Amino acid sequence: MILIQAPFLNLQAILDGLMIGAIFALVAYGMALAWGVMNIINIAQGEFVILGGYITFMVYKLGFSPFFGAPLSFAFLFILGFLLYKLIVHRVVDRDMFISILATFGISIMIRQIMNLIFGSQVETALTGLGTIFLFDHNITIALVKFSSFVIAVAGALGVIYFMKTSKLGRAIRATAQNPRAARILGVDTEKVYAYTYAINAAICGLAGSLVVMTYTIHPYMGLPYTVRSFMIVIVAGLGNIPGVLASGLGLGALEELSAYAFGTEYRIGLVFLFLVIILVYRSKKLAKRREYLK
Amino acid sequence: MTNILEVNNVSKFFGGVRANEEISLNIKKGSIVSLIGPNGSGKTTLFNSIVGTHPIDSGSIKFEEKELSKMLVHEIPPLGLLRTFQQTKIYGQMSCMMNMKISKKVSNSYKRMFDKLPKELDDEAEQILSFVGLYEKRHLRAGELSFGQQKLLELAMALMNEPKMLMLDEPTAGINPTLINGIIDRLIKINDKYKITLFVIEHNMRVVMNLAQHVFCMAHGKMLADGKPEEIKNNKLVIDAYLGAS
Amino acid sequence: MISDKKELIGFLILLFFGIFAPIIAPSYRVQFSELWIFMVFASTWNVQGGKMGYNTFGNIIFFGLGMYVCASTQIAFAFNLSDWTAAGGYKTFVHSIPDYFISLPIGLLFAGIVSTAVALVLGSFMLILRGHYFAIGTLGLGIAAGEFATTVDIWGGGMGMTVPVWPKIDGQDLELFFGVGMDFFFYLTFILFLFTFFTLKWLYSTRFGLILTAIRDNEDKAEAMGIPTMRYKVTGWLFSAFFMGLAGGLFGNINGYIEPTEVAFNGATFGVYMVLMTILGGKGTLWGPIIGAILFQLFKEFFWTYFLGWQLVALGFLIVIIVVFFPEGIMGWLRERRPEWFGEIIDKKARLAQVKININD
Amino acid sequence: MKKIIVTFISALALLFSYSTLSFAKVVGDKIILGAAVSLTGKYAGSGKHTQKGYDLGVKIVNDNGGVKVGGKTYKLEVQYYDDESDGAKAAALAQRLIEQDGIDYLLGPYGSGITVAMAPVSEKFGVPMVEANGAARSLFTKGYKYLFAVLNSADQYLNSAVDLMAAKKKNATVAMAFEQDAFSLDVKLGVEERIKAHGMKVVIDDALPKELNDMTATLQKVKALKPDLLIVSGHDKGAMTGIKQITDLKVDVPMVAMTHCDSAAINKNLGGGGDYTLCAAQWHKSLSYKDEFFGSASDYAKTFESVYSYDPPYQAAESSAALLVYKAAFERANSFDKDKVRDALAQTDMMTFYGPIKFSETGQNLAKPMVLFQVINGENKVVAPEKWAEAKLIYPTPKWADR
Repeated sequence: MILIQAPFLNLQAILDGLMIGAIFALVAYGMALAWGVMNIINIAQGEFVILGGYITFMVYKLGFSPFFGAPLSFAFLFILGFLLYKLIVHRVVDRDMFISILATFGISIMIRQIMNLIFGSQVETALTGLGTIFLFDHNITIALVKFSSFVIAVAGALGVIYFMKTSKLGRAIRATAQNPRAARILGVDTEKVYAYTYAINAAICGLAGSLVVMTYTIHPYMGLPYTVRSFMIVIVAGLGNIPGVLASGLGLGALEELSAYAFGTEYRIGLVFLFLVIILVYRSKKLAKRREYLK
Repeated sequence: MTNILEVNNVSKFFGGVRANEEISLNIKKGSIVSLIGPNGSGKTTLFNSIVGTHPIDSGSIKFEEKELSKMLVHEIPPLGLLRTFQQTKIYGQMSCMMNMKISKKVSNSYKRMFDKLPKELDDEAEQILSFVGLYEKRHLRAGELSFGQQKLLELAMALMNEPKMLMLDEPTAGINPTLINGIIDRLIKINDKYKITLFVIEHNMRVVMNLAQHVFCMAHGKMLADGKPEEIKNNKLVIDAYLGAS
Repeated sequence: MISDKKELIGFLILLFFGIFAPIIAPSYRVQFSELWIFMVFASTWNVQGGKMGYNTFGNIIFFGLGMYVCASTQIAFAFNLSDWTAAGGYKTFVHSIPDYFISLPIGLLFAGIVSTAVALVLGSFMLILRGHYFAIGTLGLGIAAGEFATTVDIWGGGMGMTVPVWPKIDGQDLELFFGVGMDFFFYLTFILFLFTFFTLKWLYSTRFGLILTAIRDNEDKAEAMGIPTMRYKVTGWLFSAFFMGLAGGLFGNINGYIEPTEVAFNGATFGVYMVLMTILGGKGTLWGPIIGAILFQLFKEFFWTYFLGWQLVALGFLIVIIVVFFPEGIMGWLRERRPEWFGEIIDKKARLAQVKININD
Repeated sequence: MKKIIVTFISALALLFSYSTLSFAKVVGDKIILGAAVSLTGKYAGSGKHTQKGYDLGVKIVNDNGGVKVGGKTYKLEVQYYDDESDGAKAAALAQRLIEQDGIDYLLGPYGSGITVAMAPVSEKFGVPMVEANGAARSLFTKGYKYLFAVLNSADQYLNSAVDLMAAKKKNATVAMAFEQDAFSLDVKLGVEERIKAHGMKVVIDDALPKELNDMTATLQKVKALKPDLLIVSGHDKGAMTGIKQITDLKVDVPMVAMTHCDSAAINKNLGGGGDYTLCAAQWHKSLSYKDEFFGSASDYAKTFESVYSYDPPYQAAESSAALLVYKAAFERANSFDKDKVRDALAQTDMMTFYGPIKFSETGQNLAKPMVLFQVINGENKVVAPEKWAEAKLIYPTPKWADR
């Protein structure tokens, strides 16, 4: 059991986990936003991430540092999200949630294929040329790129939260989340709010994506795991519990890394999904004692 | 006459809120009893507690000597205790007849699970539908009925189940006033024809006066008073409660 | 068994294709077999998604499971399974004709039984979940199943495993009175479809069927009327699982090669197709899924042929169109147009009867 | 129910509209080959190399007088379908090519898993399939009669890397990370044999998932256990992710060996990170093979680059070679009867720019050895086998501190 042979690896695993977890948390936060405000589950989440990755990759290909790509991805996905809302999503917002799941699933397929047709499906990655830091005489290794992406992710999340708290739009969004009808009566243009919410969600994913392409690798068909991870994170945290989302995002990251060390990377995805099911069942079992169920 | 339902010191808390506190009441077999009280006084919560929608925090609920408080929702109706809802609950996508036929009481044993529905059910269902005055709408999707008609349908479904005791949550709410007398007559008929004990939450005092033989009044989750309709009508506390509330 | 005239026509058409397709369009046997299997997909998904209102992405589990169970039973009947799968098999194994035809039904039977058993276990806790939680929960379950199947060595892990091939007599495919392997499985799939169709038709005509609908329309009310909904939900799942298991077993044999994430537990394609087909045709009806399956198969073939490279974009677009503009499907649309076809009538002449009843009341 | 009837009529209509537009195996002066390659899905990257390889092969053959059968010259043409990197779909498409489009000669898809799924079909219908990208050895153990592979089977890919290691250091320690798919697991089988033969010790044996984009866990273990040799096989994404993260984490391993380095172009994409990596390849442009169509291997590379403007990975080269094999077979058979063609294919014994091609009983090309090249400042230089070595193996890989 390697984790016992080399105790430092545990710390290493947790660090790596937190750094990848930050990205999960960012994506999950986007999903929580769309879910909480518009009551839709956006299956296209993962595809937004990958697309964001490709935007940054393009910037990198043009010879700039991928860090310039991050804001660009953010902006581009914001616009795309807005358009998608106006074209498709607004038709499914007040419908049964399953409809929205399927509709966004359709969107995700389209995005995936179009990415494949535009960018090709080679595996791509963007190099930042950042170095590596060693701690405890080379027992702990931290790639600077990971660390910086961790910082950016956290900063991004906090930034959006701050925006939600202070800005006028942010307040409108929060009002709508609590009670759309009341908000409408108080003169909030919920249509507009929805549009911006979806756009912001997409933009957040775009940011996350540009971090993914810097830290890991992307190709058009790597979206789904991000979607399901973020769904799981939201479930674990509970809707509308933003700090919870960030926390459980980091937690999931750490858990995955540890499991990868313990059982080998192959079980990683499987474990994520299994964990999702276990969480769901556990929570509803608890509710069932009170003769209620997850709503 | 024996008590069909006995509620002893039932309390239910939602977080800090005292929805029901130390509620006790007995209902005699075959009687028509009404439960009144200002909005939010915990009437519906009490109904929910009785039929097991949520577990109660303390106290006991006995229906014909059987303890209900530990039973699950679906275990109680077979005993013969049924309730209707304030916000009507019906099977919207199915025709009224289907709604009726499903409501027929059948044992849930795996053996009976896959029975065909016997023909004579149609007849019975039509009888009861015509009894509540929905006969000609019987083939429409229940969801297409008006709110009042849905209330009637729910009542009819309940009758189909042949309960010993029926708990009605505001049966006349949202029903065209001209029909209300009809409802009252029918409820009384139900009571003496089918020998069904009625326990009715009602706001409309006129209905209460004409219907109930005994009245309980709740306020702020407590049992305020009970007695003959006339007594309750002139009971100081009750009047204050209502005025205080309204 | 089939009373309604329109139903009869539809059924006769199906029967016609079921029997004569290999003769009139021999080169389309594959698509037709696939079509029958798709109909089974859609019809069984409809038991949850349509009738019961529980949108599952998990039925694919039983499909994949059935595929593996059937194949491994067929193999284990004649040989040592681990030899067969070990490193893709160095020796070549060939079933003798009797072995093949004895092991196939046994395999299918096992496929059905095991899937059903698994459904019982899964259902007893998954069906506590409601609404989209159930949907996503089952989605997770489906993907997890595929991922873990890649780690089962006896099934060849990520390498997948091959299925016994149609027996040959000195190099020539064995000819049965109605043709070679393809036709054989074509007819098997058709029979499976008929089996499913009539079972479900019967099921929907019973009290059980009604109660499923009741659960969809208002589960709380059903409970309040004294129906133990959990029991009915689980039983409903058992039906779907059984037929999905059989379908899996057959598909494995038709495909000739089983691989965890691409063939068996392929939630991204089959798992979603079955939902689309049902919605396209109309949830909650007996014929909706069948019509949906036919249309969907036509679309799919069309895209493959004329949208090379773009076919999935087209598919995604189709999905969006369907769910956004036809969430009620074709049957739903019909119901709007022709309620009387579905017996929704205001029965005026019966007023007299009503009066009569009131009098003798 | 009117709807149903309408549906069925339209169904019928479409059905027969299909059969009218379905191809024959030979129309006019065209010989039509069928292929299902991955244009979408997780293998689409390599799948496109394959398609380009085929197209280039077709182009060159047609430009050089086409195929002469019965004194008449024919042009080659390929009808493609997209298997979406999905075995089930590939099998269905193969059936479709044969049954509906009347194709009598198949070209292989990309990837072992998918070839494994398609082979039974070509076998069932007795349609010859010349495949250039399915290396799983299970393909050659099932006694398939109609399957011909121009490439070496997967279990030979990285053996020479292990041998090199053994030559450098007695009982070295090895770390392995293999994707869970037909190809990589076969590579693993071969490697494990060599490891046993040399009495080496395996310290890490990780399995990689199919949707792989993070190998940190494996690499951190490598850091901790310091093996002498790290072997990674996971198609392009394995190579990309591996090198990328080795670079980020500054993992020092004396020898790193991989597959799919050149299709992932790790020598270009990763800014020197890929240097010193050993890569298994079916073919390399520096090899001294020749034929009269493409000229030498390096000529092929030039032609390819002039058309598609990037260096041909071996996936493209082997695919083009498949077309040469078909041309030769048709001319030898001097007929379009698929069984005659099949027999002609079986007798294939020719030299191409891609290397000698001679099929064994099981349809495997045993004449051509694998090559192993090392990335040396951005250039792929063959280091083994000796016969073609254009550079000397650099061992051990310099420490990151000194790079």
